[in-house]
Amino acid sequence: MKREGQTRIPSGCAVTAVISKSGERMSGGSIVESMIPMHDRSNGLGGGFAAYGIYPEHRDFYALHLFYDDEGCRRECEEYLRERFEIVDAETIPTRTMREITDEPLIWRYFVFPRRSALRSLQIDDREYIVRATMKINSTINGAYVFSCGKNMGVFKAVGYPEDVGRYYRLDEYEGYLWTAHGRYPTNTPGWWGGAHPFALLDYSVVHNGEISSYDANRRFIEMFGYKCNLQTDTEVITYIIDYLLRRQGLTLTETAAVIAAPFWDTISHRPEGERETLTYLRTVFSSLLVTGPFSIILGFEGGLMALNDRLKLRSMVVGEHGDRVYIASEEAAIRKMDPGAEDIWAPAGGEPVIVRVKEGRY
Amino acid sequence: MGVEFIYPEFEVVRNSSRCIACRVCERQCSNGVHTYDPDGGVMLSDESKCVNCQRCVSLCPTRALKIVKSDCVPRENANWQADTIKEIYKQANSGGVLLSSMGNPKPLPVYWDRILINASQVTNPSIDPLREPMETRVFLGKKPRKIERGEDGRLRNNLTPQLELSMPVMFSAMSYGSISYNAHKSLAEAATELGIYYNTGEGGLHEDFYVYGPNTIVQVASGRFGVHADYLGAGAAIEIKMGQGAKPGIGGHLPGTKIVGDVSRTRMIPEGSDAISPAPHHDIYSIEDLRQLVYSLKEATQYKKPVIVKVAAVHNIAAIASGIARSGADIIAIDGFRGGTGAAPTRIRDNVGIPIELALAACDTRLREEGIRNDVSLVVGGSIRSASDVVKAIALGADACYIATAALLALGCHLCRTCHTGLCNWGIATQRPELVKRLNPEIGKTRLVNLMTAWRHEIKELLGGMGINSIETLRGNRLMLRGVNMTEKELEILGISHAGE
Amino acid sequence: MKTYVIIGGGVAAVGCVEGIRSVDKGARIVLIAGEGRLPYCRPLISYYLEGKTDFEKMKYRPEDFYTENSVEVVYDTAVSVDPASRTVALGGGGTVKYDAVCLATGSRPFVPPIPGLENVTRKFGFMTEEDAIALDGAIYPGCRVLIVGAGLIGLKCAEGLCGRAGSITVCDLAPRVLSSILDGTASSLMQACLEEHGVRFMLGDTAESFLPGVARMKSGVDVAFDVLVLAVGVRANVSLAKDAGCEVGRGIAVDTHMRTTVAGIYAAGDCVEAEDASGGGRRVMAIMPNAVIGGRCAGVNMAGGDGTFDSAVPMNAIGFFGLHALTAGTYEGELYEEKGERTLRRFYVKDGYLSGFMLIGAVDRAGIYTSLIRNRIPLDTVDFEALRKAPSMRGFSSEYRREHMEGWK
Amino acid sequence: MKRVTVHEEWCLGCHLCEYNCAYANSGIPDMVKALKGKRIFPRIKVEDGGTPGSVTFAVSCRHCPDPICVKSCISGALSKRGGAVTVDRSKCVGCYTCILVCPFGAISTDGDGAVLKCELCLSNGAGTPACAAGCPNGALTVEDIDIPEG
Repeated sequence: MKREGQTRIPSGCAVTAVISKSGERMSGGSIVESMIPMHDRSNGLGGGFAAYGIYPEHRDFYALHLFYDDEGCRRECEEYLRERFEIVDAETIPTRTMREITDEPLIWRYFVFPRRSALRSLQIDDREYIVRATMKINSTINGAYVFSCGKNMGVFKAVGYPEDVGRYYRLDEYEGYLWTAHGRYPTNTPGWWGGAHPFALLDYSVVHNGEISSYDANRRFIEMFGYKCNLQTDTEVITYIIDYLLRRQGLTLTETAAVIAAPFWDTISHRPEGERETLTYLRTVFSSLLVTGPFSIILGFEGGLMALNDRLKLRSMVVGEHGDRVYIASEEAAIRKMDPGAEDIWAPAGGEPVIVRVKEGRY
Repeated sequence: MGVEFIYPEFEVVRNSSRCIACRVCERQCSNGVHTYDPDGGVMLSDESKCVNCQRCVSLCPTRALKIVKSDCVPRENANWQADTIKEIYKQANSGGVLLSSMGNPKPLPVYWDRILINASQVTNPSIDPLREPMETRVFLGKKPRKIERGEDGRLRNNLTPQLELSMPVMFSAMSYGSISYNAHKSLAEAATELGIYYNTGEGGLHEDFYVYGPNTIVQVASGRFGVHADYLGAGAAIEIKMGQGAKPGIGGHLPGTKIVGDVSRTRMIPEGSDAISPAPHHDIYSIEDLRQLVYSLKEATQYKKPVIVKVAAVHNIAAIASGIARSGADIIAIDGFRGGTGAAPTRIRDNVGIPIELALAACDTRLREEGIRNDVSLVVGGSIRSASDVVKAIALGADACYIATAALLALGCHLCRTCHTGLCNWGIATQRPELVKRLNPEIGKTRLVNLMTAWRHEIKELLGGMGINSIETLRGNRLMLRGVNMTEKELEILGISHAGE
Repeated sequence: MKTYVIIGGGVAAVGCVEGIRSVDKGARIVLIAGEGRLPYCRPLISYYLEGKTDFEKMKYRPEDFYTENSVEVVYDTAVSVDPASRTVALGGGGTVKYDAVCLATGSRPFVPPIPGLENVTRKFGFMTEEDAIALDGAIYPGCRVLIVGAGLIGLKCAEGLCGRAGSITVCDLAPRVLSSILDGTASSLMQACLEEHGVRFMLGDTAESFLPGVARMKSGVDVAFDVLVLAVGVRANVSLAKDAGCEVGRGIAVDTHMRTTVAGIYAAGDCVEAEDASGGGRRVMAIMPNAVIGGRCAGVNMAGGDGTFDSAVPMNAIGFFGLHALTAGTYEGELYEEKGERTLRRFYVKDGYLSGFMLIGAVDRAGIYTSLIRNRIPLDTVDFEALRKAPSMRGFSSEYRREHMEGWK
Repeated sequence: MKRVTVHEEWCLGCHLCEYNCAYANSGIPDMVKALKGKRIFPRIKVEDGGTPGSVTFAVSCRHCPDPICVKSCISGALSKRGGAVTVDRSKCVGCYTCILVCPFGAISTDGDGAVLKCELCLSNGAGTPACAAGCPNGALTVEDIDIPEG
């Protein structure tokens, strides 16, 4: 069977997120629990989590999480890293041995910073450097796969049901102000750890439920800008689109949402003049980054999240609040599991971004 | 006679039990095939004049007529086929270059017919265009590489002029002269009503049609016929015609018999003089010359009009497209080898150029590899025959399609391929007033609008089936296509997988 | 509520009713019909003789026309009109007050004072349904019919009787048939046609006296007959108008609004004389279209509307045994002629206008010529040469067609 | 009320309207059977200069607002109802007064005595004027308009 990257694999899914607006750090135990009632939205072929604020001691360094197929490729990759990065810490990511999780790869994490000399000679910033290095490792070092490369955040994913993956990675031992989770229901994957979600680039992590119809249009466009869609998954391409729009073009989150889930022309024509022009401009310039077909995504980034549905709202997604917590999930049951007291459960409209930020200075 | 005799290609079959001798056929045949015999009270026919345009067949009120291919042919020979033999006879008779019209009729591969479209099943929903919005609007033109913000932090509109299309189809270039006033008027009015564009071709713009300027693309070709400042300013965009799919590498020739009255005035050449467009633009012998013309035209129109560069699909088309994209052009139009023409040397029409499907795929891929696909829009023509051809072209990477033959068919053309005689019985490819009036532009416009409306519905249906609700996300979405009956190489060039993969 | 009175029961009266109702839906309309019948069209009586129609079909409007238009039909005769008191006195006694009155009194046959006429028992006029019924009853197979008068009435009568009588003889003092509307050549074509069907003519000759069963002709010949029809001519009925003080010539004088010279009194139909639009001066143009249109015009003006009828033209459509003669206007000016076998087309051009025409045999689309006369179309604005050969709308300018033809673009 | 509008600019002089008219008024369901070998008496006639490029158009009754033919009809056979001037051929005596007055020459005969004219296919089963329905170039169109009664 072909794995992610060799063929395109559609899948159904479950997503969850929780964020503390005051930046209070929460144990991962709760979000792992939230996936239990949505067990049937996954099929055991992938689960994962993104956690923000978990590495305060290394907050100025990029945390690279890697899967290795074997020691050979680990050595090759580490050599690559040593040449280009200052590595302040390198370790295996602690896991639990459990019956439900098998065929583990080698799982490592490194806290790194690009060498200044390299940045100077390439005339790029450290973030771009990280992106390029990630692309390079993932496309050229056979058996090595960077699946997380942001600061003070990390992605944890595996083949298995998400609640098992959470326990496997001992997430109850981490504390973060923002957690997202994903349970996967791919239709034809042999189960490859790298193919599980969240998908992340820098501090952007995306969990996604859906199957977009615009995939190849988006992919072929975004690949013009140096991105390599190695996994051929929706989540991957959406992550790159978000990175391109937010980081490379400098759009705001709202503007980004207006590209990805652009309002219909008819809707635009009824908007007030200034807004109408902006929306028309965005649709015209970035028309190839419109995403159609069903999706509900939760984008995590340093200091906040954005949840977004496709413009027809072809996938479920609800939001609830309690105190300084905001919960988002495919199903209300997941929110209730995390916080039975959650209030004001509501369903955002198609194309309506839900943006939640942690108070400035609290993350 | 004797050795020069060539048996007529068609037979006029008249069902005498149905013919009421109303003489409509006689009155409607500009070739003089039918005559009335008052003695016998019956109609007679001279099939040697018949071109099988089907005018008489279409108007016969009792369906007493049909035109069939003559079965009086030379002895069968797979190598020396009847048409080939006839061509030899004709050339032996005349010593001349064979002329023909419309697109390449040879049985070369039509890749559209080997490409199949995807649809949603189970894992994501198809979308019903009758229930949900389904968008077909397209903007053609260069897109900025980077956004800009004003001091207030708001996005600044740094877009260069764009063409806005309600659907990704335009009427491609057909000159006034090669086609009639009424044909042009039909196209202009239909384009206006549909919110798309038609193209003047290289014949200038008749003064009556300046009112359709906002939906007009004015063409500048190697003959520069009818080109002046007002003309350039009249349209919504300017197209530089470097080549034409039906006859890559050669120019055009509109015989003096068609340069009459308004045609002569519009082209700005004397009545009766042949209008000869040179094979190349004599001020463009290289890509940097093209760049100069692009910017000359932009200067002449204060950078208010996008500039299109139209080229024929030839072997090295991807590299050519890359060059054009870097020349300052906003839109590249590529014309495939099945594209039509009012007149072309038969050998050229049938043997020069490459299929548009391969040219399109190669160009789109190349422009993406070079990261400049968003610097230009791609418009393709050269036998786009249906809504599914449009959908396949967009999925291969086109922004929009040019149609001409399909538009002419809507206007009544029966593809008899004798445009060059100027005797078009349907009032399209003629300048004879009594024939021109056979095309009532009110009817012509309605039929074009009908055709495009129908295609738009079909495009929406196909999009909805794929779970797509905006044409933008179909563009270059090659995953929506699969090939059948193709070699690995063909699939590779098209960038699609084989069906079943 | 106003009261409008119409005196006369012919087609002018019907036109008048329609004219009034087009302006005033509520007024009272009193129609005084002297013949004791609802209006019918008199020229049809010859077709009645032929059996081509019957009295039911001959009614000019169906009976419900009069109820639908609230017309009080009074079968009586008017004996006088008093413009001072605005009343009409009826023969049966009583008067009707009017706000406006229309004299549509028509015409009556002229009976010449021929000695011995009083002794002829089977003698008939040929104007009314009564006449037709009486004549119809008098005819029997083999009877010999003598018709005095070879005008429209006499000849239509002859045609109507053809095949029903033993012999038909038509005499007229004039040297040719239809002398009032045709010239010699044209007359002889029509005459020949009738002769082919057995009608015998004695022209330039007429009955000078009558003996029992015999007419002694001016030429001295005696003509034996069983049935005599007098069709010498008609006279307009003008006495009511004259007595009311209206100016009267050969007919009641009216202007283009169909007003007589006395206020409140209008007139229309065969009883009036008016200006001939073809340039023939004031004359009685006793033809059916003029009666209907004139009656309508009178009605419109009586009810306070504004109607004008200034295109009255003398014209005649007559045909015998399939040979038709259509004529219009006056025969003055330069003559253009087109002749064929049994066809004759004559056009008269005066001062750049078509003044009249006569068409025998080839009559298709004759109305196009009539319109040239009625609408006073200068011939230099049309292709008259082509039109003479064959009437067509192509002979007119495209602008003319667009302007005058409904729904023409 | 329906009206046949003539667009003379678009008339090709093909004469199809004449045949469609004759067929529609023939009462015979098959056109060949209706017209083959017969002289036709259409109520619409194409005027044709006979040379290429000459003006051609088809003339049929214009159903005038104030039709002089109706006023002139001695038998009451012609009448205008619902906007259309129609002829009751059983009442017509063939006097041809209408032919004498119609300014467009739109009334004709078939040699059978009574006159013929366009009745907008109101009573012949064609449903809509057959001349316009069969016109290949929109030179005859059917318009729905309000025609005031004459």
